[in-house]
Amino acid sequence: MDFGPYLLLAMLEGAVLAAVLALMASGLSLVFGVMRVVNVAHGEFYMLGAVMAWVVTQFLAGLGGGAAVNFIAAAVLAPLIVCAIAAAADVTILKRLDYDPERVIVATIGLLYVIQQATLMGYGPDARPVVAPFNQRIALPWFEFGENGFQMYYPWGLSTTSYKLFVIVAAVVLLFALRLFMTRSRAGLVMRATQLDRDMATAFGIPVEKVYALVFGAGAALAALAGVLIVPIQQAHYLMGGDALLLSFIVVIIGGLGSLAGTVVAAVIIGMSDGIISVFFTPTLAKIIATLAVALVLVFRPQGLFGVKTR
Amino acid sequence: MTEIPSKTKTGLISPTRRGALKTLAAGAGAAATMPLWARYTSAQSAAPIKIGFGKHATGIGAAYGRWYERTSVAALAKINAEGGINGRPVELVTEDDGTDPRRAAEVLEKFANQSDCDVAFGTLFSHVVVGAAPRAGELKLPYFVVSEGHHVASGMLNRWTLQPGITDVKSQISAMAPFLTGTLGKKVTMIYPDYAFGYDHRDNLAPAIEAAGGEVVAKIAIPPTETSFTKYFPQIPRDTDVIYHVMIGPAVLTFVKEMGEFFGPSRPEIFGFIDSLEATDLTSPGLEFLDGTYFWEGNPRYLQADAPDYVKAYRDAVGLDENGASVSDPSDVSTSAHMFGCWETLHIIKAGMEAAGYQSTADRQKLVEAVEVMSMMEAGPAHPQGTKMFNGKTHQVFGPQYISKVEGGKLSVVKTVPYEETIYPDEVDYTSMSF
Amino acid sequence: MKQASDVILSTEGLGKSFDGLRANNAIDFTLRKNRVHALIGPNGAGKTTFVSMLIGRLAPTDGAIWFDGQNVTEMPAHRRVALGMGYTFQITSVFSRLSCHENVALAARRKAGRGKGEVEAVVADALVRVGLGERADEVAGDLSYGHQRLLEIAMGLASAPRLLILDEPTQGLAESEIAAFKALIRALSAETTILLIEHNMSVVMELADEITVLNFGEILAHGTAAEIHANPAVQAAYLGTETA
Amino acid sequence: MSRKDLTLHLGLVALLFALHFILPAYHHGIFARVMVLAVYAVGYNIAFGYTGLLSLGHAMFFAAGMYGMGLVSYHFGVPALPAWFVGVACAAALAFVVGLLALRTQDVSFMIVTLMFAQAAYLIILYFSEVTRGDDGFVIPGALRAIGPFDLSDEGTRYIVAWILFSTALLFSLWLVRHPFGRVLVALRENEERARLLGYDTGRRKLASLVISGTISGAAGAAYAGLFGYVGGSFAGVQYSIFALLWVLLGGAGTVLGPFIGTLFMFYLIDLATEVTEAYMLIAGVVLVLLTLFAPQGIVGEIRRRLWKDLP
Repeated sequence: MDFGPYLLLAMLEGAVLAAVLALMASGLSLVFGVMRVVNVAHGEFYMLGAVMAWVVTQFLAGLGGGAAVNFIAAAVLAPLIVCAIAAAADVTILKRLDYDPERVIVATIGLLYVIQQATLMGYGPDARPVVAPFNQRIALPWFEFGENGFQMYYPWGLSTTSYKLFVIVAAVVLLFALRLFMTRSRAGLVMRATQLDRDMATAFGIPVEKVYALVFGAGAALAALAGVLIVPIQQAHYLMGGDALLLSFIVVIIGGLGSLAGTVVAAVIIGMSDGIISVFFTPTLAKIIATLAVALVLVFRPQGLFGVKTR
Repeated sequence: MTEIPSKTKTGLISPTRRGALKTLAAGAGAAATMPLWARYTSAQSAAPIKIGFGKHATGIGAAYGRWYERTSVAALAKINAEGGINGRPVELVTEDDGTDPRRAAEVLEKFANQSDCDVAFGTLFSHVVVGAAPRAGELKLPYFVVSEGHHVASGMLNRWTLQPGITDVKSQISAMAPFLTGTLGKKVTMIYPDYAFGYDHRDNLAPAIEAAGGEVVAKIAIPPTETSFTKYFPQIPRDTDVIYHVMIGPAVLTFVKEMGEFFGPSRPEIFGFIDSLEATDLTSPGLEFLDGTYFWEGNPRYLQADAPDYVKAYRDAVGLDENGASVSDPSDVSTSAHMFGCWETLHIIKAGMEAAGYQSTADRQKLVEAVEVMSMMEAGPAHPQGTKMFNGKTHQVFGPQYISKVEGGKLSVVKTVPYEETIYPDEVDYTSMSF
Repeated sequence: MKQASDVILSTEGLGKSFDGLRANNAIDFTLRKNRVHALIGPNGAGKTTFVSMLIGRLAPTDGAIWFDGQNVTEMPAHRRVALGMGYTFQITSVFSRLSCHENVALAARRKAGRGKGEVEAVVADALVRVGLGERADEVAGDLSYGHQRLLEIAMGLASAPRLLILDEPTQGLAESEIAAFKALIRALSAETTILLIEHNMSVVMELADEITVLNFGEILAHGTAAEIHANPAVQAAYLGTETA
Repeated sequence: MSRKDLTLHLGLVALLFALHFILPAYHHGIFARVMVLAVYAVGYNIAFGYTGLLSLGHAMFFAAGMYGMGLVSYHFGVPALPAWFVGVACAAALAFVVGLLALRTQDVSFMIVTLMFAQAAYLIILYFSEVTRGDDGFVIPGALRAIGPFDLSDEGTRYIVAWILFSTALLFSLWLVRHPFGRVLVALRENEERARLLGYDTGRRKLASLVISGTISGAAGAAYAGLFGYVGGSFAGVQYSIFALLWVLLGGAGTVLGPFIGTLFMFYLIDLATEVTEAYMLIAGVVLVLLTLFAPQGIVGEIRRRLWKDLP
């Protein structure tokens, strides 16, 4: 394939990854920002979202629903279910650990195993697909100034699908909604107040415990939503959370811990560079380079690309 | 010695499928109603023979582990119904190896030292085999692997590790190469995992294709952490005639689906190893585009029209429907191309133990020697996948390979390559090594 | 810059900006040996910024710092300490999960060439001098706030610095403890130079040989206690607003 | 070093030696393996438990030892003992380079940077699969697995070699944490800024700690290759980094005995859980959560907190 079309294709793929990552990582970032804890089980909530989407669509398909209706139902129900599970975990475990950062890491590793294995037992080891509500292949044109002047043609292989474009749009809309929620709604205000100063928030009568449970649930729900969006492209599998967790960790750190805007920009950078680096190198080498690049960014800019130096 | 003794002893060679089924059902039914001690009164020792089964119950190989276990349980039910081994009942001791080499080595220790197993068996993923095999050698525990890796025949392992029930990738590839270049096209691009048996494909495909007059124009290795593939497809050279794909793990469905979306209506010929879609329903959304493409199959997933009765008996015993899925759950698709190896390996263990007069763990070496002298294994109830030839020197069996075409969401065998055409020169002589 | 022989530390045009905000500006400051020198100023005058630059916790935006004839402007903190600077934190910063003994021993062991026996002697001496001799085995975090302040000072003592910078040492101490503290500083002033950042005017007036007043990041005045007390500019800028 | 401490730790060493003669075959083999893996945990504990460096990439040091040892054996036929030293040297060198870069970051960033470096190391093993045999790994030829007349594949020799290595690592770490250098590492963990202003070059000491930690981890990896004969990419994977963290946290971070107790505990927990259910990781997960809830300092840490205050 020619270089130009190839690059466009890689960027489109990168944009899909970026969209999903941005959603998932903003959940992680929200939890870190407000609660100051690292949730290692975040990837499992993503996985649960995907699995729940399969369960919901499977159940509704049994009732005779159409693909689009089933998918919408899944997009609503799966995050709610996952949110409830996460909030329960917060109340029963994290709260009793007093949100001690180190202990939360271990406890969420435990939670990770529990969720993963429970899924293996209940759902099985297979990767299962969910039908996309719509999925047309869209061949993309390419423009070129050649000997015959300006030309438009359809290069071999340059295409995407309507569903992939939908994922990108959906993520943008959801992230805007999240931003509005955080800045405009009372609940968002309460969350940000708790983030700034927990003790002060308590003094002002904010029910911090409830806020924490909600934030943890909301963070998980964002991951689950990312899982629902990706499952028509990638299928639900009980081990899918691991790599997603790594990537969203990277995104959150690069974006500057707890900064929502930084997280989104970092997701775009990571997603895009993952796509673009793959143009120039063989797959494994591309992964090595991308990984080292992230590490070195952190080494030489430890506060993240957009974080403010704290000391 | 050219024939294994068990063939003459099995009572399942019946003229009709119904007859075979009846025999099997009757045997199993009768056996099940009798108390354990009563079933084997003729045996000198009624203590069961224990076969340690390393199962990929968790980790990346979990889908395989489930079907390996079902097949093994079915094979042992048959063997026990027919009187066990040397008149003794046979018991499966299952341990999860987590698809992890370290755990697999520990599991072998457990078999040898804790649960007093007579032999160890199972294990598909090649890194698990390579990690565990040295322990088998040190424990002097016969280790029958069902992995299809070339590690056994390459001479990397040891005298205690054998692969008599499933063919290896190198022979599979040499069987496929003439079909690829002869029928599909000369210029081949291969896409393979940068792990697991991907290396066997990488190392062996190009020579085989060149020998068959073709050329591998690109090799695209996919790292294990990858979940999306479209961005790599442009690396496929434009003049490729055939895409050769072999993928593994949970992302394979994505892989195949995205390949379809990438090419759209103008795809080259596509040939895949069914490993890419083991345990996956071919009617899954997104796989429509595979119609008209070809697959290697170790053993046909779909019941073929001309299937002999012993194949039907095998499928019924394991619980497969016509589509190669579980009879109790049509969405639970089997790993048909590999799991037959468990069935055959267990029959070979039986044959080997009976030939060696196996009594106790002290006879383990005799068992290995008895298997090493085996050669022809005729197709039949013990070998439903087809007639094979075992090479005692390399500890590797050679058997027929199937090429199937996807038609209407089903795989139909279009060509069967007999074992004779899959043989390559020996790379090792394990029989010259010490125990 | 050549320092006079009785000068241990001096700064030359020292300045620090945070995101364009000028916290310290063109500070020329001289500290003479074996004196107790107090640095005072209203809240936000830039005192902590200034001493943080002296010890090397902050890098100055411009200017230079000289310690004992050596330009230490670019030197990392630990090397300044090795040269003989000591520092106690404004906000208590002991190793709260370690014992008092271990806290002080960490400070004492730094000085090269000390054997185990000598370290023990130094630790015991330092703890006794601040009045924590009985509490050597207690975990630092279990001490009262005032005792933790004293432990800080013991750590400063044990490292036997030639210049000891005490950042608000009496903050949070009870009256009786302050009295003991004053006695301790008087005794110390014979052995070492002390730079005291202090809010408590009675402590400053009683202990300080010299006083420098900072205001808005610049030196407002410099002199003896009596001179400062009489300085109308200082009174206007500082003393008038101070409630202590 | 108090007499009581020394007695306790020498007691464990003696007990493990005595177990060599007592343990049934299966457990004998398991203890040999656990001792080697515990050395890895001991190494990790020096960085994490004592210095407060929460690394999620120690598998790369374990793997550097393992591959350093394995590759020179496999490709050049170097015998076990010199090859082991090569492995240890590789791990030390890698720890030094990684330390120089990663120690520029702190806390969560340090976690992620070490994780990324380890991930890159893992992918590099896959990428050069023609040399490393990638994910499949390779078997070290039996003839090379000997030290002089002692055959490392022999169960007895294996146990004793593992015991020697473990005892050395255990006593070294006991010595280290009692030594002034080790005390400074603890000071770094507790309050790095304070330690710096006591005049300690915290950067250099953290680097030294990481190199010691990485070297010991690599010694474990190299020993694993020699004793068990297999070198494979899975040992460089993320889960092996997490294992080290888990073992240490379970046993008690910042305790000398913790790494061994944690490794042993986790091993038998999983081994026994597999008897009960296929989803044994479910049990492991539940136990982890319970431990953080009810024994946050790990097993040995809780003993120290409740029973034996001066336990190192």
